[in-house]
Amino acid sequence: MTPPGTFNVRLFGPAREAAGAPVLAVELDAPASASEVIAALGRACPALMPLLPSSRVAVNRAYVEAETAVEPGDEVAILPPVGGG
Amino acid sequence: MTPPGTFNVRLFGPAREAAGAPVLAVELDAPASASEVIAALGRACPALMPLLPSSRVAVNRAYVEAETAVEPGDEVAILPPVGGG
Amino acid sequence: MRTHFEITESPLSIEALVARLADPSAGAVATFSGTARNTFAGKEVRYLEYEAYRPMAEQVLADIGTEIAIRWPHVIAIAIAHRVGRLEIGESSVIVAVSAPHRREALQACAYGIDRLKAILPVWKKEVFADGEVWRENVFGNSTQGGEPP
Amino acid sequence: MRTHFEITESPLSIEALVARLADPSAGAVATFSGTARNTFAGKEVRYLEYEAYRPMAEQVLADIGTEIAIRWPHVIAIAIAHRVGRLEIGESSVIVAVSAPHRREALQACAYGIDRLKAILPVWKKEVFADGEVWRENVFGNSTQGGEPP
Repeated sequence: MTPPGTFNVRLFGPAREAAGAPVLAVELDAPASASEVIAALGRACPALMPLLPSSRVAVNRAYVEAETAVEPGDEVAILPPVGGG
Repeated sequence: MTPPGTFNVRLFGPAREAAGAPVLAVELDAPASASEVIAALGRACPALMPLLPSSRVAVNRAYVEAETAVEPGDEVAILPPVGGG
Repeated sequence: MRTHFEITESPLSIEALVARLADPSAGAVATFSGTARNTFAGKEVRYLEYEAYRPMAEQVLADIGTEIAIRWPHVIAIAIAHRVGRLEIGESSVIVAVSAPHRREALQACAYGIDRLKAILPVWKKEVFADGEVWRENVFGNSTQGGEPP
Repeated sequence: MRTHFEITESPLSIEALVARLADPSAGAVATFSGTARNTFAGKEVRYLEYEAYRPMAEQVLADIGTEIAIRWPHVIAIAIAHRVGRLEIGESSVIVAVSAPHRREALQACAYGIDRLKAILPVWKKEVFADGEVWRENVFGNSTQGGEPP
């Protein structure tokens, strides 16, 4: 059994607005994959569900793939489709 | 016999400098073609000769082809290769 | 290659950004600026709100700079500024400025910079209408020539 | 399409030229500026002298504007300024600025404008060195993408 860990996930733009908060904490066995963190986020906050399929994940300020391992101390963020420029 | 006419030809950049004047007058039967004006210009000012093959001709502020007819009242100009920008 | 990147709440100035590129060997400077438009699909926009994941955005701008340095090794300097917060119609949201010895590299690198930024910079835009608001994501299939990602 | 063209002995300003393009429907502004370089083929240039056939140059700029309006009908405004007289190193000799609803047209039309201008604008440049001077003509084979003549 891996120890449970707390993952603090930063939310931006429409995700932040849907959740009503800039950061959400989810509990998961660590390490977890990026996609496991996202799935836990959807369960913790169903309002985010519609946004998650089109969102990307960043770990420590870099885009990552779904299978990337994430540790509780990592800076995890949900990035809905961007609109800069 | 066509009447002789005076063609005032404006010179720019290296052509102006080679001729030592911004305008040269040449006498030719009128109307003449642009290339006839240029040939007369070369005879009137041999210092221009090396520049003429690469130069373009403008009549009334528009580029023209060698065979274009030119009247004495037209604004004729010799345009060496340009260097703007 | 010299670089300057900023995410800022202050109004942007093309002249100020171009001044950062000054170099006696630079013969060409290309800039692109995006400005807040007054309509979207015929509907009147009152103002815009931009939000950034700022530390990541600064990293992404640096990454885009590195991509440009690799693709156009003659580029002398690049500066990018992106504004965040509330923007009125007509204000600049982003400026990309590139200097190079010749025009081709400057123009191509500038087009590449804005294309990449629109694709990957973690910034979100909300359009505020008289009767509501919407988060507007960038659409593609409109990339500039020479601007596709490597 | 709105236009502004000038051949001037005064220093050029990107900001001033861009201000002429302002339009609430313009989402994109692209600019190109050419600046006087300090060397040519390794030789130090002290300053430049530009000479224009001014009335024809103004006509040619208007013609280039018309070409752009035909090729990119969405372009909103174009402004081009070319400086003449003596220029110090680092000063701008030319600025092309284009606004459009979207970046693609603005960037392509700007690249086209500078390419055409370098090919056909009746302007001549003299480079002055410590030990002489030379009339420098534009060389081609370095056109920007999307910028070839029609």
